Amino acid sequence: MSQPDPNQPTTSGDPLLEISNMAVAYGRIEALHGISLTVNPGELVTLIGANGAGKTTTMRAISGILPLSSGRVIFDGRDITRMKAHQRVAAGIIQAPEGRGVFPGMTVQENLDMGHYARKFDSKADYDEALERVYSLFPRLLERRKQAGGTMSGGEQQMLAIGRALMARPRLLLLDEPSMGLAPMIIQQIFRIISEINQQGTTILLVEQNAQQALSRSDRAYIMETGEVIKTGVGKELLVDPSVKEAYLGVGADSGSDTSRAAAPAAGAVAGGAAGAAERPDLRK
Amino acid sequence: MSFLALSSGPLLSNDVISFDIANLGRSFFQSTLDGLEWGAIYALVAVGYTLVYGVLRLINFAHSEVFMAGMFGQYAALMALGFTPNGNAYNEGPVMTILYLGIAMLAGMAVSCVVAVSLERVAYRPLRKRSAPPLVFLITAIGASFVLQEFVHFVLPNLTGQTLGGVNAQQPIKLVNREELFSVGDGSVSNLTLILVLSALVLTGITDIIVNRTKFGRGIRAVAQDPTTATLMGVSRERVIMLTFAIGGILAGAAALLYTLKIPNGIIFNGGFILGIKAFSAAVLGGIGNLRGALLGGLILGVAENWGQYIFGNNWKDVIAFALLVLVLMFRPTGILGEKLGRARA
Amino acid sequence: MTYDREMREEGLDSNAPGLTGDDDEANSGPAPSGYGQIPDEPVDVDVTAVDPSLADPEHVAEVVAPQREIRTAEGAPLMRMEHVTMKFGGLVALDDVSFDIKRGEILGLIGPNGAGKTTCFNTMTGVYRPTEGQVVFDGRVLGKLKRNEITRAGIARTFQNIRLFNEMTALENVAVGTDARHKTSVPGALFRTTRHRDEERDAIDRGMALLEFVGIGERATEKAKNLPYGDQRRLEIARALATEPKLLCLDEPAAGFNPAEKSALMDLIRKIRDDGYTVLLIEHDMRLVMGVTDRIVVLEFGRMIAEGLPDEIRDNEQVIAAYLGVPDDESA
Amino acid sequence: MSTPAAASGKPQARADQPKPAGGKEKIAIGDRFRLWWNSLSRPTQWAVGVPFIILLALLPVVRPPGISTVGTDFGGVMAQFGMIALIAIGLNVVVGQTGLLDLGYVGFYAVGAYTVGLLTSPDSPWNQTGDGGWLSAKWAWLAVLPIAVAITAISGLILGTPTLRLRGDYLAIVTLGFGEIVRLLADNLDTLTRGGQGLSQVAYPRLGESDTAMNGVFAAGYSNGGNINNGVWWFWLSLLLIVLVLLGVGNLERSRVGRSWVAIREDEDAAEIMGVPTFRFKLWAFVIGAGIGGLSGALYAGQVQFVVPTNFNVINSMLFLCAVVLGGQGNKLGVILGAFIVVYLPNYFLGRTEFLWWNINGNAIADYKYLFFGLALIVLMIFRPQGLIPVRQKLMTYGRQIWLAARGKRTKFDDNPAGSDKPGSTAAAEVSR
Amino acid sequence: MHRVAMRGALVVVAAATLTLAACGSKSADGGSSNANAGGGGTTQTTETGSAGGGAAGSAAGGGDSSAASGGGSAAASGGGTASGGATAIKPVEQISPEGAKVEQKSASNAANPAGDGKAKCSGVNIGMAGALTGANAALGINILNGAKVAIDEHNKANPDCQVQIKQFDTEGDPQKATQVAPSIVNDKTVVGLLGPAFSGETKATEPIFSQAGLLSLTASATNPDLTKQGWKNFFRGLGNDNSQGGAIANYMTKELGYKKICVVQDDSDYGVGLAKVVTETLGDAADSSCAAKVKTGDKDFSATVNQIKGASPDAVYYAGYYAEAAPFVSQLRGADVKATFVSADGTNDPQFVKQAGNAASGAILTCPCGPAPADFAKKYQDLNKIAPGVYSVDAYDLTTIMLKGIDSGITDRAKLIDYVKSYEGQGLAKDYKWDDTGELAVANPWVYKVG
Repeated sequence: MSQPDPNQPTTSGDPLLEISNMAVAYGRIEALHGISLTVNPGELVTLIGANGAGKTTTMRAISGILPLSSGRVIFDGRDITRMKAHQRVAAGIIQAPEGRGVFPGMTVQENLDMGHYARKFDSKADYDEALERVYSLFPRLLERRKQAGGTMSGGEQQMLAIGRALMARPRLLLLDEPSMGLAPMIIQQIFRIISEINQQGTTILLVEQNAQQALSRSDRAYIMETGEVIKTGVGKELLVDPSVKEAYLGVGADSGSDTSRAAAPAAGAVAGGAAGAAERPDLRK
Repeated sequence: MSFLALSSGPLLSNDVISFDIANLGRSFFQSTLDGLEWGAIYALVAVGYTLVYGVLRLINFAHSEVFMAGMFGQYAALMALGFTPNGNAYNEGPVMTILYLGIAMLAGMAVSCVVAVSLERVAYRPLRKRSAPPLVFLITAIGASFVLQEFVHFVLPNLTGQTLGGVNAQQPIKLVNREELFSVGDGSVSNLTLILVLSALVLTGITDIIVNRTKFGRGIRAVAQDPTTATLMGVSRERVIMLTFAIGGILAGAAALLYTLKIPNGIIFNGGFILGIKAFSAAVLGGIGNLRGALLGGLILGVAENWGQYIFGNNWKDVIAFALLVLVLMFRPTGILGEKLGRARA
Repeated sequence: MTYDREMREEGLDSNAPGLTGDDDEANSGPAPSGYGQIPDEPVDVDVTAVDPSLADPEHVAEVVAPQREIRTAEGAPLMRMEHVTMKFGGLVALDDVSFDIKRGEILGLIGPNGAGKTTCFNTMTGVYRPTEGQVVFDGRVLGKLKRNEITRAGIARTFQNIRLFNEMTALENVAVGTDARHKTSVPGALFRTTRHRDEERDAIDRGMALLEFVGIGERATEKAKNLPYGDQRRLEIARALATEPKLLCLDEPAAGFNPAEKSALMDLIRKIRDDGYTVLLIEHDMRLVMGVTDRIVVLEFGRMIAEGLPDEIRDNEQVIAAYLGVPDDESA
Repeated sequence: MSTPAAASGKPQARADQPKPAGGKEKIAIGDRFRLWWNSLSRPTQWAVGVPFIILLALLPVVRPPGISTVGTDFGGVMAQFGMIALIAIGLNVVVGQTGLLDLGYVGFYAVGAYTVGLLTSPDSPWNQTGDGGWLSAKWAWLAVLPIAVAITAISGLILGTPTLRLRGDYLAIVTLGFGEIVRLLADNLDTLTRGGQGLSQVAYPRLGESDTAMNGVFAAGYSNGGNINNGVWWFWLSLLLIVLVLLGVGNLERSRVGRSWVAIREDEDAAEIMGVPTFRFKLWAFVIGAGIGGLSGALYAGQVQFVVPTNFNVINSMLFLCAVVLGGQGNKLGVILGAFIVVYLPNYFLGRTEFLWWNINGNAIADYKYLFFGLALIVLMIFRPQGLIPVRQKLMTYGRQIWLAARGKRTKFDDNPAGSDKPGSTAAAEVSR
Repeated sequence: MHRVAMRGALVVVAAATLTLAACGSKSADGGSSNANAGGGGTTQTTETGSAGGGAAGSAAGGGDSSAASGGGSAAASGGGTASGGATAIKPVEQISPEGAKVEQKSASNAANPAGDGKAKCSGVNIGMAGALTGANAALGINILNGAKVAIDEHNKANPDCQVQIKQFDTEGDPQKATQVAPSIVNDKTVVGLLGPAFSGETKATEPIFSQAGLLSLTASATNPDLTKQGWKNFFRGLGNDNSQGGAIANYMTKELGYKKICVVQDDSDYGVGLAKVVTETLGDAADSSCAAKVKTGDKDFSATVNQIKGASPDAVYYAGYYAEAAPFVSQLRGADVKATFVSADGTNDPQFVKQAGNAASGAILTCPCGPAPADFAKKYQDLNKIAPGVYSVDAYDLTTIMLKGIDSGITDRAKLIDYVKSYEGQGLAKDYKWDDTGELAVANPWVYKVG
């Protein structure tokens, strides 16, 4: 397979990743009940939903470390449903996993080098260029090059995880909850960099819990609930959709007597998201 | 000569355990040097335990038989080169001796490597696919250990027309005679001391470099530290496991040659068993999963065992080694340098 | 950190690399089935045949909660977290957390992923000892107790990822729980003393009652691993209740449930509370948490950001921000 | 170690959950046997079991030609089987029930044998059977038997207390070291044990003394002229002890003790959190297992009347483990079958020149036994790790009544309306006080 | 690719290390001449094959590595593969308990199993018990084969008296032996038993034979205790460890004039017993400061060697088996200890010479067994297709004695015991006449030398 420049989206109009009716089970518990989604070249697509909705399972299935019980995964026109995980990395799908997965006993530099384990560089120059790109995105990592991954703070680890994935020059970058456990300032920083990476041409599939940040920056989004995709649309439009809040906080039309009281803040949040900070004070009742 | 009675109650009126510390004092350097020679061998075998444990959290109980296979491998290679037992290679000069040593070591490494990798393929991989509990792995390893020993004991002699294997130790082929180079105190440093200790240092050093500085080594450490993420980075876990067994086998093969240099009469079907347990103790002593710990643990165990031998007598050697193992596991089960492959660097 | 401790924690850490971890061959076949599984015929037990009085729900409830006096002290604090800080190396997992659990209430503990809920939970159930501060339970300071002693002290828990004794039947699983209150040991069992036999009867009576109480009485003789998923969750709850706890901690009991199962679970949790137990609930599913809890504590970054009635929490801006995040301009 | 982030990896952990045992699985003969046995009622089990035990006891008396051994005395083989069966039962408590891998179990066997040897052999400085000793020659063995069991149990306690906090595979290696240390001590402490010279003329039960059997039926030379020789008597004695030990172990198994053991085996952390004092029960398992091993060692010393260290090497430990794993870890009947296979098969082939319609060299087959056992272990672990007769413990004293209530008895109970206390429903009455 | 590179690197570095070390090994000793000496040893071994020594009194089978391989099988296999150098074990002389040389009688008067050819018997057999499988099988097979030669001669000469030898395998394991013994006792056609082979199993089983009144004539169990148990049926067909140990101790001090001897023992029944006798008989000549104990299965004796080196004795007496003796003597010579190496029948095995090589030369070995006469060796070779091993001759002699008893019309066990008790005659190996306890009246061991 010829490797096109990973930083350029494929020119054809076909989706880069196409998942159809993917079902995944842990033992006898089906965690995904046949979801379908597509990611087009150059897009930033977000998968949001509450904990336990099946987002991470989706990511793991795409990366190939969980087997599908049914459905198909097509990457760049090729059926990779039965492809082994490490071969998928070689094909260009790389993931920065939930919980960062930084190798605690390796230095930052070594962790970064793990990124291109399965995707070799053609020349030293390419390697230097990629490394420089990562270090310019995350100057912090350069400072800590010799430090062991396990001793870094959560934010730094997240940067390292993303940087490591970038070292693979991914054709599809999977980011699983990059904001998890991070302070708001750091979250913003991370999301800015994610946008930047996307704008530089890398296709990204992002799983997030932090809907505000994720939806405002993504081209399209899927909302998941209990193993199913319940809604899809343009990121910024979903931000004002009441079903988002419902998916998170369990606030919706069916919550009985609470409906009237819950509906207002929900609407408020939606409005707040759309119109900015102006209407936020309404929530402070 | 004073023999002290350890205990002298009415029931223990005789000397139950006699010891003589002065004897160690008289032979302190010699016993230490002997201990270092043993330690070198233990260390190389211990690396095999440590690597496999680091990656799989599995005590490869059959590693002692991988070592034993290495002894027979290098012996067979020398026989194929036309050596006769009790002949000596060094008559042809140092260059040829080194060549022969190199060939023997390669043969030992190759055989051990093949045995280790096939062990992984045949016995362990099917269990991994079935997500078997650790106990099952250990029992399988014991079974494999039986099979390898008995193969050399009974089947190999029939296959080779009685020239290899069987109930007796092989007749020794001596490649290098022990010659004193210089002496330190009461001890004499011989050519073998240098070969053994330096080989162990160099080989564990190379392994350390491979594991800590090469791409494959990073793969191994990645799997040891976080198998799932390693897979997400494109590391094939199966390949890493195979490589780990291969490296362990290669070092065991090297250790096999060193052992036969030291003990030319040691090539026998059950010759790896006790040595294997001791090498495992060494690995635990240094911190299992830790490469440098294996070297350190091997040397410490070798020296401690030899000192003890000089104090209590030859027949207490194994007791000392096992007692050390039990004590270490009881009081510091993570060993001197701690567990975790590759963490020593961090 | 002692070896013992380290190993235990590793045992709890489902991410620990090991023999059975994920491997890249996973795609070549279906998920591995239980290793060395042997077929067993499932048999439905007629509960009333075992103990006719189990037909009466009142009686069942009576057997399940012998410590009715809990009710009398309703509202008094059962457990206090007092300025608990928990550090792992440099990482601060819990930062000065203080709250109460009152007798007879259902307290919800929520927070986004990585907020420290599990750490908090483990600190409360004695798996971890707090770096600073203390946990006071029923007038005693926890922290010097072994885990089995904590259970005897009156804290029982279920597991996020179900951890039943797979080769044991449902009834046997529950019996292990009842044994926490039993006194006889090897000599009693060996010689079948009267007291031991009484305890064994008690194990069955209470066991059956508990199974009936959580609604899986007819599955009593089935191996835990062969139970349907939902029943396994119920069995975990029954097993925890069997230890006669003062506080029942449920760790994501609804994980993997469909809406119908969730609503049944809500009923069960309420029933447990009504029977006199105090319940701590950690759950992601907000509909369930909002629907069943009396009070909610919210954690974020190891800090407690809110505490209050479900309605208050739902409208709490900080909580909404914690869950949905904030736009750039908001916090900038 | 486990950071909060790592501990929340919920989806992976759930992968441990098994699939439903759906579909038609092939049922092996061992499973069939177990299902059949479980389906019998308690009285029927006794009705089948007692004649079976009697048949087994009569086996070395009848010596059916196809079953009896050729190259060695069948009575003696059965006596050895009895001892190994005891060992397997003891080891099963440790390995099968509690899930603690003990590779040095032979150490306990040795301690038992040496206790008897040291106290009753004239070669030993601690001999108590001679002048000034407190053991009468006639009752020496029987008197020492409980002492041997107690001392072995204490040695289990001594070994277990520091080591049982270790994780499974470490424990295995420590016990292996312990087994070797015991043997090496027996060898090196030669002022006590006479080292490799061994202790001879160890006491044995002097029962059934008569003109034809001057030293009793357990004496080494006894034979009634027919098939009943001392080996058969030792077999009967071990059979009796097996039944007693089985009853004891069964009592433990069907109680909180057995439940705790299995819970520890299944999930030690969960067990502890459910209030099981895991360390204490692991120690109990170790001590009980050790005691049973010591009992078997005492039998060995009595039968052979001679103990030397070489009989207690590690390879025997592995053989014992083979018996347990082969038969089915955790299953009392299974491990006895395993012990039978381990002892009987090599002896069966010994001296045999034909098997069914093939000509064979039986001695060679017997020679290769470790090779075959090794292969068997590997194959078994891959394809049938639960052993020939897999485990299904009964962990409740009155669990049987639940079982009965579950199947086939419903009609009977339907006659008794719920809540009634009529004496007809024995099971129900017994369970519900 | 990387793996190849890696291995290449390993080799390069290893070679470099070895270069350094090999500098010290330029001065070769006389080993060169042996390297290609070739098959001279093959015939030697065959001729003196009976001198091979196995486990004379091994208690219970011992560790695997201590197993007696037996001269026979080893000689057969060894011939094709290993030169073993020009050295071999050669008989020197037979010595009295005082260590003095004993004049040999001619073997031509030895009892002949063929008899007069007119013997009549039926349903009378001889049993043989010993290790036929397992680690210690070689010794049992030597004995069995020796007995077969006698039986073969007898049956060919006496068509009306066909005696069978029934084999019973004990594996050398006492417990196994107690299982086998009842089978022997219950076989009523067995009137006499050749065996058991080892001392340990003899201790365990002799009560059974004694009770059954079955003659037990051992060709190899040499533990002195065995004749002190009051068994009326037990006769030892060779000198016990005391006679061997006492004689060699006196031989060393009186004939060879050694003043200082280190006694090293292994942990076997045999080694411990032998060392005790030797030490006692040596008296002051035994230096307690260099007395040492080693373990069966050990291959490293550095501490003991160092201890002996410090004592610089005239001789080192090793009580144990060749499996340890060979590396031990190699390491002694490697450490430049020049003291004479003296040992007994456990070491008297071609394997000792093969494994120790040059280090073995000059070693003095004793054996209660005599060398096999050439015509016996030929008959043995023809019948069994391998060369005779240790105790084959003794087994032949003892079987002959039992056959003569059967030929004289004895059909029950008690009479055969009486017959042996009063027997007096010459055999191929030695004179046979027993005292009241069942020991040979005169038991003079042979001295062999490796040269």
